[in-house]
Amino acid sequence: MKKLLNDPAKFVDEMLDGLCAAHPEFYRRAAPGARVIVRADAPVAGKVAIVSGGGSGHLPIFTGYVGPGLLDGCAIGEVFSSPSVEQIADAMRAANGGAGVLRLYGNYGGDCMNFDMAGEMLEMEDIPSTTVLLTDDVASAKPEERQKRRGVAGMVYAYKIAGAKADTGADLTEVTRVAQKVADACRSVGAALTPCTVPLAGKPTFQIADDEMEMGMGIHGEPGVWRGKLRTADQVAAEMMDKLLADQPLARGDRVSILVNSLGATPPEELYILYRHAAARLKDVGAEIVMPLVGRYATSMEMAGVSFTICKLDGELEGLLKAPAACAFWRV
Amino acid sequence: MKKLLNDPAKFVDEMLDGLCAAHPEFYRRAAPGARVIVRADAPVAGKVAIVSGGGSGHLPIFTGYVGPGLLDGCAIGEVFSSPSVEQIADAMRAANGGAGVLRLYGNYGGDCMNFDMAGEMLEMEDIPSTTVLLTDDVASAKPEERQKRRGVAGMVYAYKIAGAKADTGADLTEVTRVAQKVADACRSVGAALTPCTVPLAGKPTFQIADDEMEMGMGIHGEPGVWRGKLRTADQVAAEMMDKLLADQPLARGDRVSILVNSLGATPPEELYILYRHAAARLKDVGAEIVMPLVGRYATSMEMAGVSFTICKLDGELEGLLKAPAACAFWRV
Amino acid sequence: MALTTSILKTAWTRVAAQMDACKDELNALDGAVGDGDLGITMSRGAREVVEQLDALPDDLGMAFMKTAQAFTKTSGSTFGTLIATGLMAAAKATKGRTEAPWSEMPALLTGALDAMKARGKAELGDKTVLDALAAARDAIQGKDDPAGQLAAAAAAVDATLAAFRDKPNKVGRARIFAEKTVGLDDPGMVAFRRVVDGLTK
Amino acid sequence: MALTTSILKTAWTRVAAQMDACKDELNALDGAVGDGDLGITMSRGAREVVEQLDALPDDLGMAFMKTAQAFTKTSGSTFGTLIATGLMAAAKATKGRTEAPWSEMPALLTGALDAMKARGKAELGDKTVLDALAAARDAIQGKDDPAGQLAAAAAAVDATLAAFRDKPNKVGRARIFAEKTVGLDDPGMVAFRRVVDGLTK
Ligand SMILES: Nc1ncnc2c1ncn2[C@@H]1O[C@H](COP(=O)(O)OP(=O)(O)O)[C@@H](O)[C@H]1O
Ligand SMILES: Nc1ncnc2c1ncn2[C@@H]1O[C@H](COP(=O)(O)OP(=O)(O)O)[C@@H](O)[C@H]1O
Ligand SMILES: [Mg+2]
Ligand SMILES: [Mg+2]
Ligand SMILES: [Mg+2]
Ligand SMILES: [Mg+2]
Repeated sequence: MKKLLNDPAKFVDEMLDGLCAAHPEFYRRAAPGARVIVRADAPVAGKVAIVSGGGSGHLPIFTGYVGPGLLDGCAIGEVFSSPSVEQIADAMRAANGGAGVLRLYGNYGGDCMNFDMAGEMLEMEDIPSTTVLLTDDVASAKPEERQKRRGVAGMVYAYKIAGAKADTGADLTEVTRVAQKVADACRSVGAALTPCTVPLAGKPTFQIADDEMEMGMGIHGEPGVWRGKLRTADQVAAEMMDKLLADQPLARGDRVSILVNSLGATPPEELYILYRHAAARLKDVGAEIVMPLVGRYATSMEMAGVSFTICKLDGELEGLLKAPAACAFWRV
Repeated sequence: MKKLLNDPAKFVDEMLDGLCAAHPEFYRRAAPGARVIVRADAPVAGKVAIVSGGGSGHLPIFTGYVGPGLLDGCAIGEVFSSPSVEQIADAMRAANGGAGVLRLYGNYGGDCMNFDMAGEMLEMEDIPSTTVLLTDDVASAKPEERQKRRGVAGMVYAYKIAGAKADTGADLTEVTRVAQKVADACRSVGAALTPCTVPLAGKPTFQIADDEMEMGMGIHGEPGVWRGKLRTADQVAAEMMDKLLADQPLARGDRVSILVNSLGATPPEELYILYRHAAARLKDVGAEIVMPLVGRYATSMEMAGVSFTICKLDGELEGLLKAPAACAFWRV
Repeated sequence: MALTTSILKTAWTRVAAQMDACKDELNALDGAVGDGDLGITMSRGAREVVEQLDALPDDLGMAFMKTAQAFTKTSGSTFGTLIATGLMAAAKATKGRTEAPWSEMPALLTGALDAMKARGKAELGDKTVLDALAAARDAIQGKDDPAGQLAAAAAAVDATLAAFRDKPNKVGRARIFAEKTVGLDDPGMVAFRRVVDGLTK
Repeated sequence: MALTTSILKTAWTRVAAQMDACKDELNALDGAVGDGDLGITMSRGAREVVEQLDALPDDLGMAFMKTAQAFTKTSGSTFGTLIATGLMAAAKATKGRTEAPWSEMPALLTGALDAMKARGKAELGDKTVLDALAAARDAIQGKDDPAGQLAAAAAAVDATLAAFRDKPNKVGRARIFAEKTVGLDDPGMVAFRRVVDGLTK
């Protein structure tokens, strides 16, 4: 395991120490030592709070997106493991500004159970909350079973757009409606070239040959659509665009944002080569690209690979996407 | 070579195609197909232009930092190779707004020759220009031979601060003075865990055992201070801080910015673990941290490793560091 | 005799010791097809319950609730949350009472099972702890002494382990290694079997 | 007889052909201790000069300047810039003339050498093309026929290659592999040797 770390058991806590020390203007622990991060100025009175969370190892997802115009709080688990019910409940309590809480996170078994249970706990404390699940990974289930799909980088659009809606002073019902609308408008697909290593496990999440890639693989190494020889950037981009456009066809004049995302080790140079192809394809279809994102927005530590997310916009979503927002990893 | 690319010979051009397509609000080619990028609104009349450049494969360095409050133009070479004299001259011509050009780049043999020669060419065209070289890598030469040191991530501070100075309307002499002051105030050191692969070469830049790291290694694989077993994050951070503080001692009350930079594959989680140690050390010394930077600011594609840069500030530099600036990779 | 908070305390002390003892075994089982934390989840959760023992109220429902919270606090992993869910169901069923007759055990298990099914959205037959729980519940039907119940449960879980060994896991982390799980025991079932062991001692 | 633009044209045509022929050899030499682009630098540069041949003016200085620009345009690598630097020095020395006597060759080489030293900040003895150039310049001293000059230069460069073979490279990319370069010929010296070959044909 070639990583710069100390005791693997302290990986998450030391990471959060550093994060909060570097950016106190954005991040604050809800309680000393807690794996619960809230906005520096949380709770924001009268604003609907948006809370997310999940396993560590995906920065900027999840914790990185805490900040004005984005998330109010986040519960952080061990690497690739769900946070505890207690942590989620604490994040919701600390983020709640009196207008209720939207739980906005990705569809993974453990996370769903724990967020649901935390929601039930908060209900007993008379804090109303709602759920919106991201299920954007088209490779993880057929369209008929959309609700079974994993949530991946689509989260970035959901945070941004729901966060902007909450900033307008909208109530929980309205923020939830908009969040669900983004979730419905996002489609993602990824391709992995290498695994990564969970510090406590000390060994790679999967094995793959030196000349192989896997199309549609999940961010923790969940099996994809095919495994085979490494293809060219244009071939990979073309196949990913095919999958996205088959699942959510676009017509001339449609407005979309696209996120070309590195899973970690893949450098921006390769992302721009991929973007070039994806943008040309969208132009062919006649779709207009709004605020494209190219970079590391949702990762699996040092995994090499890429994901594409297309978020189809209407006037409401586009306006909210462009609204100001800030965190240590992203500024709009 | 596990990369998402097409023809390795087209790596740089396709990368620039994608970069300009994704961010037309920041980047524009000086001429169709040219490996010369200038600000979208270049030349800015009456403003001193800052031009940099160097080999590809270091995004956001160099090209990524073209934008308001940063660079005006950039000449881009093959991966890890200097741009041609002609490209540098073209970048200077296209960036020049009539107030002269500062050539601000890192101390590497080929780059120096080519920037010097381009400067001489522009002189013949009556465009005045000056040079400031970054020589921040303390591992690359003894303090007595500071001028022989390589330029690494200190460039980020130089771009930011000189860029802000140029934005004030200062003349070429003043911008050059400030740029030299930042260059003098920066010290960096890096440690590499893995090599990277230059697409055209197709093989890793160096060999290193699975349990080894190299302290002080250069970003193209230039030999460092020692090679040995991988150490813990705290040990690595401590040694890097020792080296930086030995070269530029800090006293109680000094104000500094620190950049904890990933060489590429090393994820932000590890950077924050390292930052935690570095910040504690600066606190021990009594130095005040201003605007710390943690992330991927100067890379070598998919190389794993880290660098620390300390920039010692006075009132002038601190004010300029905090001034607004924007590019696709960084916003202040 | 009936289940009381006092019996709950003895039971958890035993279970905690047993979980410490089989921590590595459970981690290894889970590590083969998952993230290898099941032993940690169980031993940390049980230890946290033991920490709270002195504070357990006589109200059986409240006592169950406290044990449930010990698991929601110490683990974010599936098994911890499922156990907490099951214990909370028992808490609701026994709220306001200081004892529950042994004959009520099948009903309590059924309540826990239903809550856990709803929480985890898994079905019987998916090769999870649910199958072992269901088999145990069926086996103790009609028995009203703890020793007899435990013996019947142990035998039923053993039979369930054997019956599922050559089937693939259909939910959870292990699902993605479906083929690899054929021939392997489900870690959650084994964990439940070890709990029964601990109670029997 | 003297050096004229017309002779320059013949010379570059030969050199370009020779550079195409030894492109792989030079790439491989440079690849062992550098980035493996020396053959590309030379063949691309020479080809670009050949493209410009029809446009070469009779003014020898202007003609040299055009050949220099062919190298600043086609390569960012050290060798391309050094060649351009040397050619520019020759351009300055011959500006306004349509011919230069062969006896002026040592002086032109010295001018080029000085400019290249200043540009690359390397010293004689660092095991670079400069050592080969200096040796050639010394060897043709006093000779004023091109054939004799080329033969003397070839022998001198061969001797220089031999003399430096077992020393380490002290500048450029190869410097970082210093120990590895012992026993190897400096790629830049070999490139210059091949240019002499091309001119001799
Ligand atoms: N959805 C589910 N419903 C019921 N039981 C489940 C479910 N998912 C997993 N399990 C059980 O939990 C065990 C794994 O628990 P644990 O190691 O805590 O999971 P993880 O670490 O993947 O969150 C499995 O062996 C299985 O018995
Ligand atoms: N500073 C220098 N001064 C003179 N000659 C140099 C210098 N650096 C390198 N060389 C010569 O250039 C050759 C390498 O040229 P080239 O392959 O173009 O370099 P790079 O690709 O590293 O820029 C070396 O073999 C050496 O002869
Ligand atoms: Mg597990
Ligand atoms: Mg787990
Ligand atoms: Mg070379
Ligand atoms: Mg080169």
